[in-house]
Amino acid sequence: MQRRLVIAILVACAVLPIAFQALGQRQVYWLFVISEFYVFAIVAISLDLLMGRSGQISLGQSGFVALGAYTAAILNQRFNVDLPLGMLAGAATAAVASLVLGFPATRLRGHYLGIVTLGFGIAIDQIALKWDALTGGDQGIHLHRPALFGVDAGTPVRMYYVALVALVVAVLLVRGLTQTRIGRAFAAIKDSEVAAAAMGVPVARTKVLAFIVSAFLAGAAGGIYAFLAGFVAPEDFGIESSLLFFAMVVIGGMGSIPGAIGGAVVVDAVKNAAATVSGLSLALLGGMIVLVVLFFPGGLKGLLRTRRIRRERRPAPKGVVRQDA
Amino acid sequence: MLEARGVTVRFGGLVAVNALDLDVPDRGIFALVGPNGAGKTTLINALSRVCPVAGGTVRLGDVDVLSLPPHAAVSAGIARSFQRAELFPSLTVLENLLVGLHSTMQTGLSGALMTPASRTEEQAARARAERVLRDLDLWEVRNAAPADMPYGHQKLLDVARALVSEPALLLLDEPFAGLTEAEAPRLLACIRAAGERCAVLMIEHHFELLEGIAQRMTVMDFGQKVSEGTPASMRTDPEVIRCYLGTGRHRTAAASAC
Amino acid sequence: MTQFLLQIALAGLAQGSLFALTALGLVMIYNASSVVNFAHGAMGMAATYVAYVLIARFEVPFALAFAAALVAAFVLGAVVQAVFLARLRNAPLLSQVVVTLGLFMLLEGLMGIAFGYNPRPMRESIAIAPVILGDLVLRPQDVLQLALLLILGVALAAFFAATKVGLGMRAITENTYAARLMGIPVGRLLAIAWGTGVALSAVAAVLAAPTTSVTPNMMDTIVVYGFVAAIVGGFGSMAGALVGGLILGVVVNLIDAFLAPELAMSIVFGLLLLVLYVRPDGLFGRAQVQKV
Amino acid sequence: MMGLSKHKEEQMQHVLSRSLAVLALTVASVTTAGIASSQTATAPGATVEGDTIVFGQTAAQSGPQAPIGASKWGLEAFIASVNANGGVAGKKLRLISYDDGYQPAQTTALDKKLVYEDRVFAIVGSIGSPTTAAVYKALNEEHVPLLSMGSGSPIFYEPGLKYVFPSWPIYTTDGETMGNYVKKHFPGQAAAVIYQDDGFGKPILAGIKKSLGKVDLEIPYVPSQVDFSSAVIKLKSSGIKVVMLATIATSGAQILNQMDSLSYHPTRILTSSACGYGGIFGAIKSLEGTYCTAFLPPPGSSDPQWVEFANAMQKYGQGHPPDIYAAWGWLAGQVAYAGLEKIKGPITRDALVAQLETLRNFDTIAGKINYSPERHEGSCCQLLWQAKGGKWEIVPDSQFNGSAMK
Repeated sequence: MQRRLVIAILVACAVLPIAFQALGQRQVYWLFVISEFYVFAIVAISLDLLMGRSGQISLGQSGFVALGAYTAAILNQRFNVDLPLGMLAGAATAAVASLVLGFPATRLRGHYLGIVTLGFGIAIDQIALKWDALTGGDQGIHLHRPALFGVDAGTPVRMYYVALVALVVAVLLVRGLTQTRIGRAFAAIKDSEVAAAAMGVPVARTKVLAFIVSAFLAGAAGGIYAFLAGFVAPEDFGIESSLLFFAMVVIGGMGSIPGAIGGAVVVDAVKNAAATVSGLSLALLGGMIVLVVLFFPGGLKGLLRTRRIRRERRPAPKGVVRQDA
Repeated sequence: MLEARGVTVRFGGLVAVNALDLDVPDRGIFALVGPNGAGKTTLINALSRVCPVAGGTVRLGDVDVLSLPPHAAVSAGIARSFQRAELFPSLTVLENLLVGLHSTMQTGLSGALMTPASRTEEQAARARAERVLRDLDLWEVRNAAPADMPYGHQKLLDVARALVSEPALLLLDEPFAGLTEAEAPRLLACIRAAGERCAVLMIEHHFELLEGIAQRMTVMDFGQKVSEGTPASMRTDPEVIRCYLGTGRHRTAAASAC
Repeated sequence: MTQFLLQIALAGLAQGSLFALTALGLVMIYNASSVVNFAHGAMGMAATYVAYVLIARFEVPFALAFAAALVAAFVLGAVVQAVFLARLRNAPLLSQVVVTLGLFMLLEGLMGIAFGYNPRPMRESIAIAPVILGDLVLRPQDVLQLALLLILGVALAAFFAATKVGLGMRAITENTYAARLMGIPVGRLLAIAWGTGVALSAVAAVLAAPTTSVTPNMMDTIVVYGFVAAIVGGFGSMAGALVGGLILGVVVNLIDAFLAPELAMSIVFGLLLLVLYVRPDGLFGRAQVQKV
Repeated sequence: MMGLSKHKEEQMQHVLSRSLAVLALTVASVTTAGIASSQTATAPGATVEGDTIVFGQTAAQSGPQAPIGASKWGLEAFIASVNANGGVAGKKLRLISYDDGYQPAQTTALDKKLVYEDRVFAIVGSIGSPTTAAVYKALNEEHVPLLSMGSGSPIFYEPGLKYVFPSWPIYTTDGETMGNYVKKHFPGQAAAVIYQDDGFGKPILAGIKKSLGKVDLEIPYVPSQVDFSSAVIKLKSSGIKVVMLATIATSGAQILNQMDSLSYHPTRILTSSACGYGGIFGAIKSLEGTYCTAFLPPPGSSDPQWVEFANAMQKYGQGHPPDIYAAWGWLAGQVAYAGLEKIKGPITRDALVAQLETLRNFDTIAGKINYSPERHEGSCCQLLWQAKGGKWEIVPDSQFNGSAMK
């Protein structure tokens, strides 16, 4: 049943450009918007892997997206590097940067991480603005028309498929990871570091690994975004966008890939619908986050899965009388 | 064969375990008893590398246990359960067991790519975990969330998760605490079977229960070994009666574990 | 040169006192409830609008408007604890932190809707001409900030040491469960801790307003430095937060004067990472024992 | 029983490989069918066919940069007054304005919407340097006119951008106007520049250096900075007597207030972007005597162009004050109108560009505008205002003629 739904959605996404032919040139805009959404969904999935799956908060995810985007853009501008290589280089750069953050992060108590990643996001922004010889400062970098193995990929339809395939691959990779050893270790350290260590999970190394994988994905998304938009500038990767990714994960329901994608849909919709009034989308998303945490801890994912029994029972609290004392 | 010599654990000024010697043979069930705050859980924590040790040596076969990082205790053959079942609520019952197999597996990030090697290993691990689940009659609930199970089953799963890696030394911290009469027999059978294959060191208060299964027991108080022997001989030991059966001083219940 | 350094240090201490006030509030809330309040700056900002409206629309004297802002902040903090955080007492820490982030977005958004993003001017808190000693200028605003920080710091220390409420809060910090068993009104004390913490943020925000102007994001930079100050101070130590804030203020001003002001926050975070590499519990923090 | 789980596993693999296969097949078929390559770069709406000419605009209405979005209301007022007088070339004007929150990514998406979904005729009066920088190349390639953007950033003045028509004096002119005046009236005095470290502040700094030769102290900052104590202390203790501020409005206000509180009173010169807003005399206590570069008449001036604008704002401005931000929008409308009005025959984008390139000494609220096929630098000149008695007054002898065509 659910399997069929997934395939149906996938087929619908794949044939969408054909349906959009009817829109004539309007499809240029719509395909761009949906492609952009696919890329954001990859970032949401990457953040969900880190926050929802391994329990580490990040408020600077767009810092990794920025690193990926700038790496791809700079390589493209200077050396004419095309899309696949630019994307991988972006992903690698973000992963390396995450090492710098990740090592101290493992030694920090949970909430420090939120603050340190927040600082990372701000710093990337400031450096991109300052180091204009490399990044073009606030005037950003224009990329050449994207190419895939020598074939022009610059049409809206082709970039649409690039983004769609990237999203599907990201979903499959993350799904594969969460269903095998390392993914289970991520969940284990989120639930109980002590028990995870007792089961043989190296806690610090696994946390750093989660950080690296998450940054790699976010960086790859950044690389694709640079080619999709044809332009990167520091303003696009500020705290505001980190908060949007954060909202996607929380509203969608942490620890679930469909949740992250659903969250991305909701956040994107709210952002666009509420754009006319200053502060409205921020207030709506903030309010939704509060409501979700208070009343629907499972987020969208939890709302849609009403059939399942609610997991309310918790293990007996500390200090409860033992059977024999 | 576990050999602990002069193991000492300190918390600030408090000496929780004081120069303790302990020998555990290769097979059988061995018990740690003593009043609350005697340092039993702390000893288990020290042996499983959860808490830092101030002095002493611990050898398991040829391995210097205290030199290992916490997560390496399992691959050295030491697995443990927890006083309050410390399960992973966001994983299913089966996945909880698979985490217990973490150190026996190699698959890294390649799991994301579903390489043939990682798939073969994953299938083997699942088969192994499923066998244990079937033995313990948890097969039906393998895809449930641990929190949805009755507490007795959670404790059982906690023990099974330690067992699944087939350790040389199994450390159990009050496995029967919180269990109902109806739930206990299954766990008892499971521990008994484990004792056939490896050494089980368990903390337990229930004297009659121990008489049935434990070969030897070590009595601890104030972080020290007070007495050692078979359960039968312990019944009459005056030291044990004084401090364990509670005809002595008053104690505060708030003494913390580790 | 010494004059210059002295003046920089003075400005740094004045700015640092704002960081310290924010950090004190953060630590106060953290100590009581183990939650890092990401809505801290936004809550102080919201209270500042109370003062702003009273002054700009109703021409209330500054001191009175300031007091009203503090009351509003206290109520806001207490209500947030009682309505939102109390429900999450048994939820994972991550959920509690996430809720404060949601509140941060909600408050900034609401103020944006209500007042727009145009910066609104705020009158100086005291209208006295600066005192000039040689080349050194002593700004009354700076002196007020430092003085308030020291007075509030001492008052809080005394409050914790001497009063029943303070003792109860320390008991909660040590062990909430035991405190509840011992009949300490945990809920009420947590509300007081949150109220007081947010009021401290409001003190910083109202004092900062003449410089930053009143906008929905007026506290963003200050609260981030407040976080850093609290971490440097060991997150848990009030004295650490106070000293950490003052040090940070001077450091930021030195960076502004001698390095690159446009990279100030990046440099500060780089330094913070270094500090955490060497001392994971901050400069003044104690290592914490993990409990099983 | 063993087989059951294996079966499930295999089924999962099967589903995954099947979905991938479906995806690959569709992608392949769609691409080979040639649909993908049928997209061309020409944008729709190159000729106005109906009875309405639609302009598109992006401007921040939310977020920290929202104040400059007031430009929208000036443009709306201009369009309303043109329509009230019968429109242009027999057609009415209409504006579609979107909020991009000052984020280039948003501008990229919204301009695609304006061009392909809303089929606007031209992009008029969009606000912001980084936001416009994100789209100007694509618009030029798609042959969509980009008129009178709210920016003096040098990138828009580069030759070869056939469809891009800036109307502000290039930012270096701001700097040269300041430097020139300082050279003439404060010769030999130690001078410093505080500049925003980006594509807005740096060209102004370059202009100052060009006209002044050198400056004694340069202090960069970023817009998020709120405390300028150390910058001001540094200026003061370095004995600087003239401070030029290449800042946006909020930072400029913060710096001037900081100077006042530290009893430091040098000669101050702001840039045009920092001093045109309505509340400036309330926001800055010691504004008296401060200079400001300008290419528009001071608010409240009796300049006929300003009076016309202020009257239109009163009538059509929907309650928004006639401040400098709104005047930016008004100016954009005037530039677009100037080109449209001269078109004889069908109204096409190329006709608009052709007419704009013949514009000579066209009167706008920003003075005379000139374009030629070679140069799209519409506006040449700046002068200074000075704050006197709670309002701005034009400083005589401060006019600077920039590099524009003579």
